[in-house]
Amino acid sequence: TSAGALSTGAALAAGEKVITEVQPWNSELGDGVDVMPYGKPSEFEEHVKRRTVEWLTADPVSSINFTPLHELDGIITPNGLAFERHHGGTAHIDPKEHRLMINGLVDRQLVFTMEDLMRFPRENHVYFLECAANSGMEWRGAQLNGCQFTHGMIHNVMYTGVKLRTLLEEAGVKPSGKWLLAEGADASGMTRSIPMEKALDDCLVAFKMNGEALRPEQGYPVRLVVPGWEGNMWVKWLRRLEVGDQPWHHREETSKYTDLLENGKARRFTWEMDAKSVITNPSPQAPLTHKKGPTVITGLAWSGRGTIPRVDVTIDGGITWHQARISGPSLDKSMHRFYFEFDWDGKPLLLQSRAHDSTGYVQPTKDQLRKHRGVNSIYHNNGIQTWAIDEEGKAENVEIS
Amino acid sequence: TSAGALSTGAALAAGEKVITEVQPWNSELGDGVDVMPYGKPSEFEEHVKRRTVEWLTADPVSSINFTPLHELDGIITPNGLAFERHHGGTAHIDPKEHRLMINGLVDRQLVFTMEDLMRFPRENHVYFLECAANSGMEWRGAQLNGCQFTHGMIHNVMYTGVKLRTLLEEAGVKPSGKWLLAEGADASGMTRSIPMEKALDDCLVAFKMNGEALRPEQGYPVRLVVPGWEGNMWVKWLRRLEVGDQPWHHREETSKYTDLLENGKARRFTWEMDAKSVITNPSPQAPLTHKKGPTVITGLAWSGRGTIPRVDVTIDGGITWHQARISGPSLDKSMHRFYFEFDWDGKPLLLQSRAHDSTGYVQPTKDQLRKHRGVNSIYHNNGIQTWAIDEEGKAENVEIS
Amino acid sequence: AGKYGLGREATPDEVKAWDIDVRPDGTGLPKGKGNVEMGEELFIDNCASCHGDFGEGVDRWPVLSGGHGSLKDERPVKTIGSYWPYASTLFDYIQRAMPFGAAQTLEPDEVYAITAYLLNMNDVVDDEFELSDENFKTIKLENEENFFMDDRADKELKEFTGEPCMKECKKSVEITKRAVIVDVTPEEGGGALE
Amino acid sequence: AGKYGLGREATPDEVKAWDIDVRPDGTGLPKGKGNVEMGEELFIDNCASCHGDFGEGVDRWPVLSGGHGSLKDERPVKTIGSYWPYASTLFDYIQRAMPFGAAQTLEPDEVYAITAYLLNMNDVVDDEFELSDENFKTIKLENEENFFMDDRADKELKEFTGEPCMKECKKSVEITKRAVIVDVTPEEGGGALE
Ligand code: HEC
Ligand code: HEC
Ligand SMILES: [Ca+2]
Ligand SMILES: [Ca+2]
Ligand SMILES: [Ca+2]
Ligand SMILES: [Ca+2]
Ligand SMILES: [Ca+2]
Ligand SMILES: [Ca+2]
Ligand SMILES: [Co+2]
Ligand SMILES: [Co+2]
Repeated sequence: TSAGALSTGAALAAGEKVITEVQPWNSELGDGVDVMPYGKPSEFEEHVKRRTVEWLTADPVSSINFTPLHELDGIITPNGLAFERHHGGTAHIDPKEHRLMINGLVDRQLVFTMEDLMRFPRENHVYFLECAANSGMEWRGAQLNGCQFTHGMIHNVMYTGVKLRTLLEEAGVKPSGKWLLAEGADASGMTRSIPMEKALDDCLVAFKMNGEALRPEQGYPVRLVVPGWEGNMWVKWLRRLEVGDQPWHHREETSKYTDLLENGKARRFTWEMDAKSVITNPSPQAPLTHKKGPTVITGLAWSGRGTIPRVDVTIDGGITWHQARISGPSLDKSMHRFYFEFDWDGKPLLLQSRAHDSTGYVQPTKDQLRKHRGVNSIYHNNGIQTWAIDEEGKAENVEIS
Repeated sequence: TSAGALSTGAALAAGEKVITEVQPWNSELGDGVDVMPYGKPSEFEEHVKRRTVEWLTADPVSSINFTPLHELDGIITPNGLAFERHHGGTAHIDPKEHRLMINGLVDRQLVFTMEDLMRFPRENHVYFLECAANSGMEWRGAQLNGCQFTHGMIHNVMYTGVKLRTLLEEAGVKPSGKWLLAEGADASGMTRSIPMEKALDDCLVAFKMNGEALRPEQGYPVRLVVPGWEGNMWVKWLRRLEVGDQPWHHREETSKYTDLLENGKARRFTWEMDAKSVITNPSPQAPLTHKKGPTVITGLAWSGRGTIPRVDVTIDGGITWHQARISGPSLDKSMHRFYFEFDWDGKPLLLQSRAHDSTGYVQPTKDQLRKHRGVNSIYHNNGIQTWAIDEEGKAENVEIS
Repeated sequence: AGKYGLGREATPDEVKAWDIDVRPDGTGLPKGKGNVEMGEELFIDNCASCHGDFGEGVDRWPVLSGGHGSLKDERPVKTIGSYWPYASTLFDYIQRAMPFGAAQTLEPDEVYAITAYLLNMNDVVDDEFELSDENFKTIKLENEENFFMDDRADKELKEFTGEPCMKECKKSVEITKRAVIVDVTPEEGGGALE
Repeated sequence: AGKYGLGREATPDEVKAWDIDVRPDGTGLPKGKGNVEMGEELFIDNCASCHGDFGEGVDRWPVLSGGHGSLKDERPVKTIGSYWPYASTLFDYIQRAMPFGAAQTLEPDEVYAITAYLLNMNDVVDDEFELSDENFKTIKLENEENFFMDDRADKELKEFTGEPCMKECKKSVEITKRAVIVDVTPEEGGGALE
């Protein structure tokens, strides 16, 4: 049953050459410590990369690429693989030239340099950032064959930053200040309205991800972190925070990021990300490559409303469910990694996972969502994902009865 | 007091040009999502890199480089910056050609491919890996001017792997099996003896770090994780595990990694890493660049024996101590991030941090350690570090009375 | 000063330079005006290469006009005219982000003119209309009333909460939709797809 | 089979190929022999460029001989003869890791001979000595007894445990040692050092 199984007879007694013969790497020197001042993945991992779907947009400069979830494990997304979404391309900004302004309904309109920001108290939190459009191509039915494409608009990193509240208090929010406009310095001038309650709760003005400086495509030198809320609000290249008494209803909260229902009406300000999960392995890009026998199913679960105390997994299309095992830290508004191990009999499987969050919410089926929302709402598709596995271990994105 | 402070008069009314004039990145398109399938840091972060100290060894192929702790925040070390130590250079091994053998006092001597390993249940844990020689150059007194050099032989990542116990049980350890030899596939053929109790406790056979495949310099495709114990035991490019009834006393546990005391006798098998901490900012490579006023001190603390419930900080060379604030997850045998914010009066400072671990152990001074060990033990220097800050904010590695 | 006394006061010119956002109540509109005719010319010169002469869209670039009454259709066409709730959004967005690749290069009068033109293309104003900071608030878009505040808490959360079935939840199960038949996944998808 | 039945049994040849480790009790030694004279020639050809003709070390490459009685000195010289507890370590390490850059290319007889030579250079055996798997266990190194099991738990942990002083812990404080005076930090150290 093993990929390393030997043929019988002489070969078996002799063994595999990679063992019985000294290999170059067992004998010859490798690279010195001066070769790679900033390291990169192995040459054998070149297939592990962000991928885009060209037909989604007119131009790669205002587009998206996807995290290769099927190649990852644990809960941390490496910075080099965190999906990208931007509306005017990745801005490359010299931190010395960057400023953050607070204006509007405050006692003092302020300008901060990056050095100023580094003098406020900081916090560290692991949070997921999910684009509201993640799985948006799947509203009408199974479409993209790979969890990178169906679920890869998400990343989960440790952010370091200053509490937004600290900065707002430094400026002094006037009693009439009920909303905040966050604005980016990139060519899209990204703006979103955020209610003051959230701004004063758990938002961060972050300059580090996974320990190091934000990556340019993630808003270097500074971005907003809006835990549990849709990724579009996490304004990158953050340059301005305006306090106001009403929301702004800008393009990204009217034309986009509003959820059109079947009756022609549209939900606005759908900020929270509902609990969701996906099996990352096996999945269409990562089929089972072994025959029957011990098999690991693994995946990710998260909720914009808290932690994930439980994930259920089915291998028979939902006739019977099993509680999965969660391994790794269970942190608020962070990805959780789950596993379900079983003995595969080699017959076709229908795999699904179902997240439960700490509010008691249970991830719905896609049809349950469609009943409420129709199929034209684009955003917030957190329905249960199904992978069909055939006898050869190949996986396909399907929907089931 | 701000680096962005304006000069007076007309310039002040007009403001800074980076604000009053539209900058290229506010207007022109940046990079598309197809430009960087695997991302990298900003061009403005090129100084954030691993550095080596050339005079330490004869050749960079058997040498060390150091994590730039003074450039990082939070508790996660990005993979590209995790320090490197190898004895025959970084081996580049095709995972398809890699095998892991278990032999010796077991019921079945087994060979696993990487695919076989992926079929066992996995776990995720954030652990620090510290080289026993970290701070080893500081035994006789303050020597290297920068926490990258004094404390940078450490990294802290989320590892994903199979429990070593699971693999050993699969082979079936015989009752006489009390020790384990772990061996690497690189040109140094690295070996270390590990007592069976630890092997069956919390060790992992890991293939992922921070979500993605191990980096080549960290043992790709598979390494041993020996939580809380000295980094040399975390055998990289792991190819063999032999179960025996006695330790092997190989080169890395006799000639090296034994601690010579003043009386000429030497401790062997000093596996556990004692609790330790260091202020990463300010520090010689990261001075204070602002004048007096609000100032953030931050640093890292860790213990091979558990968590860090408390860190104390002094700014006056130990006359008065303050409890620092810990922010971010407090995980077993993982780095902890602490902060101490204060209002700097612009006068010289003597900064120290002192870690307390969950066993009640308190990080000792360097002189306390020297009393027990002399100055020739090379390894396990976990003494309290002092940085002297002058009126200009410059920092120097010193020792104090 | 605030608790920390960090940062510095923004100057009036600095606030003016960056405080360009516009709200539905007209807050933030710069002084200025522009009519449909001027807007047409500006649009053809600066915008039509992507959005089409009439805002109908070129290739996959965004469609800016049409789609009236299509929101309940199987394939709704969501444009300024058919979907957007407020005209202020249009002014604000053109001013901050368009033309794509040359953002923040238009003068206020130009933004008024182009906005007027796009409102005209969307049957909101007539051919002779001149838009200005003074009459801006008279513009109402037809779909405004169809937006409502997120009601998932009332409509969905309760239904989606509670202990789900774990055993014998269905008699049988069948595949109803397949991605392979749709076949729109990028070929270079990695893993077994290659 | 184990619980999972994963992996496969290693073949005898595979175990033989990789199971090259040697222990102080002689377990793992291959059959073979080699004397000091043969070892000298092999060492000069394969090892001396780094370690010197007599194991005295070239440049910063490791010193393999000398240092007897230096372990209590201010600058101890830790070599095979002065520090290492077991000769098996030497055989094992040469066999697995040397020569640097051509590991695992020496035959067992060659490893015996080179080991004999290095023992001779360290005054452990005389010039005529021939080392073999049979007499290996007779070799004892002088420093073996000076190694003892980690005793930090007894010697240090208790002393380093307990509530430390937080206030008025000293009357005054002075700098006693400075890194800047030593000046061995790489110039390109980043930050303010440049
Ligand atoms: C080179 C192509 C290009 C040009 C020229 C261009 N645009 Fe656009 N326009 C885009 C793209 C791309 C988007 C979507 C950007 C995004 O992803 O956020 C867009 C979005 C828009 C939108 C929002 C559409 C919606 O439904 O949300 C409006 C309105 C708009 N453009 C108006 C204009 C105007 C007015 C001009 C000229 C002054 C202009 N555009 C010039 C490419 C272009
Ligand atoms: C090209 C240089 C080079 C050559 C040739 C070389 N060595 Fe080494 N040797 C080294 C280095 C470098 C180390 C330390 C490796 C490490 O960092 O683990 C070393 C370590 C050793 C040690 C351990 C020293 C100690 O104190 O732990 C022994 C013993 C040794 N070599 C013996 C040999 C023998 C025998 C040969 C020839 C068969 C040989 N070496 C050839 C470079 C060399
Ligand atoms: Ca405003
Ligand atoms: Ca016309
Ligand atoms: Ca196809
Ligand atoms: Ca053996
Ligand atoms: Ca001679
Ligand atoms: Ca110097
Ligand atoms: Co939404
Ligand atoms: Co040790």
